[in-house]
Amino acid sequence: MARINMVQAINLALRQEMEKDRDVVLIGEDVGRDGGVFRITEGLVEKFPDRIFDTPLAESGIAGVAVGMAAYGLKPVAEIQFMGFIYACVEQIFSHASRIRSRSRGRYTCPLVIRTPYGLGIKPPELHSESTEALFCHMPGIKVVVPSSPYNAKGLLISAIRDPDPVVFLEPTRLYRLIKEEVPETEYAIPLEKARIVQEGKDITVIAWGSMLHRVLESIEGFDAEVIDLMTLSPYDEETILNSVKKTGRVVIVHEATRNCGFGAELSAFIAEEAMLHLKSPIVRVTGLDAVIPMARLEDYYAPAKEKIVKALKKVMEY
Amino acid sequence: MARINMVQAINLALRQEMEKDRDVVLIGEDVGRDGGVFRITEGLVEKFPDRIFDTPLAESGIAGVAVGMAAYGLKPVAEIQFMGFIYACVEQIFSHASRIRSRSRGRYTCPLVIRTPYGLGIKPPELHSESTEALFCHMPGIKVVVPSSPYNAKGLLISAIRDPDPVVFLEPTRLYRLIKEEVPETEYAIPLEKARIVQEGKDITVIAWGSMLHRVLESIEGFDAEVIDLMTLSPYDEETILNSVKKTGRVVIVHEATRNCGFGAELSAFIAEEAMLHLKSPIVRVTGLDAVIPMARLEDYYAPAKEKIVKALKKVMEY
Amino acid sequence: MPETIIEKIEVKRLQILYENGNVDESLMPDLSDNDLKKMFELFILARQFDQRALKLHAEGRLGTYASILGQEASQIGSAYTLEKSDRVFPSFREMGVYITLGYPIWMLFQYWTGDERGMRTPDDLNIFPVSVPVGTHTPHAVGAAFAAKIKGHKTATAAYFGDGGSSKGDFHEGLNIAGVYKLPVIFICQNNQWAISLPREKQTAAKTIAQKAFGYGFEGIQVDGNDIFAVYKATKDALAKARAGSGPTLIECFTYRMADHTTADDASRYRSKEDVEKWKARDPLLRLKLYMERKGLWTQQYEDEVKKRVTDFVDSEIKKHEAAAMPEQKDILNFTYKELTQRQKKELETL
Amino acid sequence: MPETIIEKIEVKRLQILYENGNVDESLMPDLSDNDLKKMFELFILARQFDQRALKLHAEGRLGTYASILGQEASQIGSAYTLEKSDRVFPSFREMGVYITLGYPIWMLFQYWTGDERGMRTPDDLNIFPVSVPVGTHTPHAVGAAFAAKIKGHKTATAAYFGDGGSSKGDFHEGLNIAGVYKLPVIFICQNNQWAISLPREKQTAAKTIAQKAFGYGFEGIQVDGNDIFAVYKATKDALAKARAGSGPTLIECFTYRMADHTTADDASRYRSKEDVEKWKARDPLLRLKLYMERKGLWTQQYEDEVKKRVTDFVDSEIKKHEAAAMPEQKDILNFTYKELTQRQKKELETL
Ligand SMILES: Cc1ncc(C[n+]2csc(CCOP(=O)(O)OP(=O)(O)O)c2C)c(N)n1
Ligand SMILES: Cc1ncc(C[n+]2csc(CCOP(=O)(O)OP(=O)(O)O)c2C)c(N)n1
Ligand SMILES: [Mg+2]
Ligand SMILES: [Mg+2]
Repeated sequence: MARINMVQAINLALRQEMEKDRDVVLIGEDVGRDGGVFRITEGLVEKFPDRIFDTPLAESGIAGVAVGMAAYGLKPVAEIQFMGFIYACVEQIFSHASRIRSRSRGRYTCPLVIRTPYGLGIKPPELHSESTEALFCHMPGIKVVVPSSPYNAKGLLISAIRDPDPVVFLEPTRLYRLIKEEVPETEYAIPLEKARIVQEGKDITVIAWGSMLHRVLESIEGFDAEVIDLMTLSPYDEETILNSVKKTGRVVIVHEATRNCGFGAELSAFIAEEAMLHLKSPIVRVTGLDAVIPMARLEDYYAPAKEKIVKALKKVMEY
Repeated sequence: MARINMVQAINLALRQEMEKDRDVVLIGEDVGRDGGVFRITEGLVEKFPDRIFDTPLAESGIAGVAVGMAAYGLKPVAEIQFMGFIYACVEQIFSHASRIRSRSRGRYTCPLVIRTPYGLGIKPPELHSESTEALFCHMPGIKVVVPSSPYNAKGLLISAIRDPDPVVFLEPTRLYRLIKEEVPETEYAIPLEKARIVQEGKDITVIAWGSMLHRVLESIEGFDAEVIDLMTLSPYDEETILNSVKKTGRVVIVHEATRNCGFGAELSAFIAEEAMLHLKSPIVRVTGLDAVIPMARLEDYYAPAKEKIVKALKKVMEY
Repeated sequence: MPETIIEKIEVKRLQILYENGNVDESLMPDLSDNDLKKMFELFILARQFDQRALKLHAEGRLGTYASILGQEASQIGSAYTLEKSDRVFPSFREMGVYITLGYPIWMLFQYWTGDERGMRTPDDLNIFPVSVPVGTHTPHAVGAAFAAKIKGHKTATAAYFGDGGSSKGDFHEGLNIAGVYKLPVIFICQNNQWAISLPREKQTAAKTIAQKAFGYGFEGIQVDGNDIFAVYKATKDALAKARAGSGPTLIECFTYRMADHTTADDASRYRSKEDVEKWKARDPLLRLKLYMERKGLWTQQYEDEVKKRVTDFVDSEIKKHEAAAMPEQKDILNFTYKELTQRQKKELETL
Repeated sequence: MPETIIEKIEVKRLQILYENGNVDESLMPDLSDNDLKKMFELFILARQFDQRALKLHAEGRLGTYASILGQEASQIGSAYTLEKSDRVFPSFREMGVYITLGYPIWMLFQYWTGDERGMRTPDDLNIFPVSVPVGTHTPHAVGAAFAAKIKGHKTATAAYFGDGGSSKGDFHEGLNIAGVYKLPVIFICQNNQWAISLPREKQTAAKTIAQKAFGYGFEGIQVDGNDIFAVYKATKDALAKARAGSGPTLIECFTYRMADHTTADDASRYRSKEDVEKWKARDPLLRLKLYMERKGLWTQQYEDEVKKRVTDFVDSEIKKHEAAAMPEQKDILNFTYKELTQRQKKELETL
């Protein structure tokens, strides 16, 4: 067991799955010799020269080729260099990957993983900070996973690769090198569709995922908060959420993405539908602004700051 | 004033705006001589031969070319033949159309309309029945409009064309020829970001748009329901909604799209946040299933049937 | 050498069987009498299927349908060369390909009735379900070819699409990747001169669709798509090349869509009768018949017999299709993921 | 004529200025001494800007930056031919184009600091903001050219992109539409041999990028992209053709990215020093200098003077940029739509 960061944990998961299963292959831009722009695939092409493929600059092609590979029987892991470039693949993901099982009544399937760095945090050029996970959650037939730590990144990616259906795997760039954690050398899978109670509490259920989870953890001092790391956003773990809400009666949902139709809307609507009588206060969403994500200089003002989270926690307590 | 259907009303709006403003141009597949697969543009190429352009089969190209036209100073109205093919344009819409104003700090803008037939109802082949309006609502910088009648289709489209920002205009195929209505010959604009109270009531606020509005109207007999036709989904009319909810205290939201992260989630979350104390019952969403939209034979079982809406109305009344 | 020519490209067109039934013997592929009769019978079956589908649609017994009339040589001639283990990625107007590969006829009717079960390819075939978004399945064929290459299989893949499909971004991205990795895939474009109402000249300013391949570093060839031997030969050669590891080929079958785009279309709005008339003389079946007649393989009686047999067969397939149970509501949910989600389990109870 | 050749394509390469400073007089465009000096001075300015940007980045005073080193001839030579009224659609590695067109230098620094205000093009220029998603802005240039044609303006448009950009679906869809409507647009590909770590040979199997144009029914030409006269001539000719209504042209500038992909990249991971060394001898500035020296237009003293002037100028632009006020938080909301939405008005209060 070693203390490693998320980049290393993902690399380890890929390596172990490739060792174990010859059908796992990687494709994407710069994933070979360069090791990917975040070095996620570093050293892998040397180990698996016949199963890692640098592609031309063509995101829809990457996704489409991965669909064809998956239908043939491989388990491709495709990298989209930044989530801002995944929009080019939406047709392949929504019109094909998500429907091949249904369209062929199970004769063909699409065991495909699309990995992509996501979210704010590295002050890059435009379109390198997207966090539009809600788009993918709205499409049945796709699973959406967001890790929040080196440990769960490894276990979730292993599950995603083994999953018989297409998974969009969103890696918070802000967390890539921020945290080191003990990660077992042995392979382990963390089941999808299962949320994780990061910390128990009795007054407020705070739901977050990815990098916002850490901002939540920095904000809850002085509150008796139960913190849920959703991990799999679609399909999400209704049971764990409801059990917590029934206990606490107060809910704050925190995400980085823009408010309108963000994933927080779904959670809020769901909880209110199912646990209204248990609620002691309105559910509060703390989210990014309703605006185009700004470039580096204004980036810090877009996503929920600690103060905003604290304010929301106070609000639900004082209601 | 004549009784016309929605196809004719949209055609009339296009004709009148093209007569009035030489900068309005139409592009899309089969929009010229053929008049479009739904005959929306019938007769227009004969009147405006230099401003209507059949394009090659290339949705991203259509959207991208329209962005360039808009940036130059035209007001293009692009047709995507069915909403199922708009996924190919998502990169152009999300990475460009929605951001050009922000990216250039107002030097360039994108007064563009993308029209597309949407929703279930005509039992067509696969991918001709999409209703993923929520995707577009999640992207700041885009407006999303859904008409529900010939009268408002005309007035809303005129506003969309005149709007200085990009508008995705979703036309419910089910309604194209279903209803005839008196539509004034004179041009008139129905403001965006304004909902319409279709019928006043005091017990339940029912919110819908497009074709589901009509199913709602068929389902409310025996209930004292206030029915809101949202018309503009993004940005939506918070005020009208809240005023109604404060009066009725009960809310049912009906949409055809899949439940998870559908637009109903946003409305539900918003209302609960802002008007929790006024609610006498949980907000209920009546939606499409969490499943890939089936083909014709099972199509009728996907979207909310009348019985499901009635059941929801009863549920909120009996709570 | 200030202004130099650094690349020369020649685009070829192949023709073997002429309208009068003559063939170019030097190019004629090796086809037994039995092959010729099989091809002829597939022709009759494909036409019969097509006519019956149109009729069922007119009677309200079938959904929107896209006729293949006029394009049978392109479809049968190419599919005839494919192995059952090859992976085939059709668009929506390829019923002749399905039929040639032995896909159950009743399931095709089932599909066009709007029933996903019709696209559950039998286990011994490797034909992919219809791809509705035009041109977007070309990368799938590339991916399958990539997979075959990775696994060391001798499998080739084939993507079918139209002239319209060649304008889509995915066509470009897919073909380019296939070129870079020299993948065992063939791209079969049925250039039927129309994409709904858009004539071929407005689809692209390129003189041929075939020449687009050279932009991806591999060969494209145009064949007379109403000449079943030319289509057969070009496809067979391309498949051999693919299996030999020499990379992809684009084949443009120059043909014509004789019918409306689909049953929802009215082609008289945008094209003239004369245009269609011109192509009647180029009927792909007619010239095959003339050739076979000369070889003593065709007689009116033979044709009548085949027609009778095929008609009875299609009748029984329609019966089989119409006798099949309706699909079940729960299947809407059941095929979304391998397992039902927490929410779907609850939804199942509401159906 | 069973197997006939139905289309022949020849791809040309243009070169005028050689590494030794000689020119091919028969092709040499008409450039005054003043033009030559302007070009030289733009070269010095572009290099100075580039070096300073890299330095500022190293000091933490600028964000991720993409160097143009080695590509100046492609950028200056082409932009030099554009009118201020022409619409220019750059990718992210075109600072030489912005500079040649007279874009304020301090605003370029501002932009690379991560500040949208740097992309608010001054009213007298028509250069579009940087497009980050590679290749996706080609249809914008096509749309603007379409608009100019519809409005009857003599405006042309130009799209700049790299070898990587040529693989994107939008490149294909845009160029194809431009071909069909014969639009007044030029496509300038700076083939700098790399797309981050992907070498040109793996980007496409086509021998040249230029030949892709023939798939869209118009001409493509390759020029030595380190030869400012060849770039200038090809662009000028293409612009004249565009303005004359004779349609688009694709120009492949064959050049080399001398620096890392961006400041976030480390090119030593994937390419050899020798590869880069080879290209040093082909430096586009060197050969311009040799030519000008022979014409008596270049002396070391002249160069020193220009350098001093340019350095001072860039210094003052950096000061101007760093003295400018920080952007305001409310501008995050203000530029989303023309008017604030109901919700944005409330959000504004929380900032
Ligand atoms: C991406 C996409 N856009 C639009 C359509 C609607 N549509 C169906 S077929 C067709 C024309 C296709 O033309 P072509 O590729 O030549 O095939 P053909 O119909 O001639 O067989 C169109 C526009 C579609 N199915 N997919
Ligand atoms: C659509 C898209 N995919 C990926 C990226 C990340 N990226 C930035 S530049 C680049 C390579 C571009 O290569 P090329 O087009 O040759 O331009 P060059 O960098 O050589 O100037 C990549 C992959 C991007 N910006 N946009
Ligand atoms: Mg066609
Ligand atoms: Mg490059």
